[in-house]
Amino acid sequence: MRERIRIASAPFDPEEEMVRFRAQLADAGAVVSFLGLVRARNAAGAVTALSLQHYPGMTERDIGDALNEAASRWALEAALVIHRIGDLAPAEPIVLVATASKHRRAAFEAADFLMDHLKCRALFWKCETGEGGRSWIEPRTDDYADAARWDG
Amino acid sequence: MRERIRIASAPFDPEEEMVRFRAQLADAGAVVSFLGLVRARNAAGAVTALSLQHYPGMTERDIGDALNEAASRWALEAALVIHRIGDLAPAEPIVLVATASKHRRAAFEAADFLMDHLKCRALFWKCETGEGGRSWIEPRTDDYADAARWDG
Amino acid sequence: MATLLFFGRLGDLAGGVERALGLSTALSVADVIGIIEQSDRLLASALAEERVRYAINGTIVDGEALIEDEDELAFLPPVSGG
Amino acid sequence: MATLLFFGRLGDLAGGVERALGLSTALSVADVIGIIEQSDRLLASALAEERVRYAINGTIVDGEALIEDEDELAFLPPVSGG
Repeated sequence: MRERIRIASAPFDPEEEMVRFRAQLADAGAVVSFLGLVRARNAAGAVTALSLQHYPGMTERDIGDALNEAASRWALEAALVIHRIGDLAPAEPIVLVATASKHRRAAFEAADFLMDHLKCRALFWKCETGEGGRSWIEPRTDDYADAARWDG
Repeated sequence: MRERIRIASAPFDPEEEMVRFRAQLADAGAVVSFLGLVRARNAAGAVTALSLQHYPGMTERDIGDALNEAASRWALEAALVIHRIGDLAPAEPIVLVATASKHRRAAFEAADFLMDHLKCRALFWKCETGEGGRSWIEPRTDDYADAARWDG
Repeated sequence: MATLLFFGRLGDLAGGVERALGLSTALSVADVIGIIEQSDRLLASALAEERVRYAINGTIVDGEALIEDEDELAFLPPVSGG
Repeated sequence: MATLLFFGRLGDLAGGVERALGLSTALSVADVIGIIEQSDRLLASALAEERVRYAINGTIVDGEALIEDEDELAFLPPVSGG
């Protein structure tokens, strides 16, 4: 499986990244992408800024481990993870996951698995600023339940 | 939910379509896309061409019904279905499905549901030409089982 | 004239997707297959297969449904998209 | 010098992500938290919470693991990405 991990400290262009991701494919029949965007509202009201922190080195290794697990579970031709760090504004892309496989189920499930990992297991810390003040975000109960679906 | 159905008789650019799809979004946090590509090989060997037929009018109405069902099951901000007809070469895009929602599970599930519908319930007929000769394709047993996951 | 539409492999058997059929009276889908059988038993047998669905003017119907002049009757074999 | 790293809300409490700590001998993570407690009980209490994990030089460890001079000890509160 061809894989690429990128921790981006500046905005990235999702469609440009997808053109690049697709250019390397030889005989994929299915390409799934997930794009996460900063939402302009949370439960407490308007969100004006989001700040993302990571642990350089350890975060990348952990995502590499998740990609290895995906490769062992599904027949993937390629997988991509791009994750922003730093300060983000509403509507900006935070995360892009792409997977490619012969048949669609592998690509869907692997993208779903990788997103569950990024959402509540990968080493990122997310701080929201807005009407509700400034607060460090924790995954929702749903997010933990989603991630647990893949546990052995 | 904003929706768009396009039956394309000429090649389309998936990333250009995704730029357009994303431009209409107001407060989506999750965008899932599925892109299906013509595979260069099947079980019988090399595939040289694929030809897709639809029933103008009825095919679009049926896809519209599937989009309505998706909208009633999941909180979607927008959904897109583009499906090729006519003659296609290996590696060409056949189908693009995109969904947008606040949270990722709705976008993932709706895209998965729509693809299952397009794969074995929507009114398309697919003919492959290659080493194995010329043959009309039927969905795999897996495809029918996948589609049945959503039945009531 | 009514229009008959043959999709997928049925079009190969019929020698084309579309065929016109003059009707002096309303006929059931089964009657139409019976007429086709007189000239093309192979096609008629394929049309009568259980997995082939029928649509009149874009609505799925069963074999007893009636078609009249100006109607469009489509024979839909198993589909496959994506 | 060893390096202490405080991520997420722990960085707010510590007044910064990174802090240097001179070590004359190897100390356990629990010992380090004990040292911090002498000057900052609020931070030490946050570091000792069950949901906070520890990593030494990028590997997850428990509270009894030892850090030596030149090591990097990171305190990892609940994560959230995507």
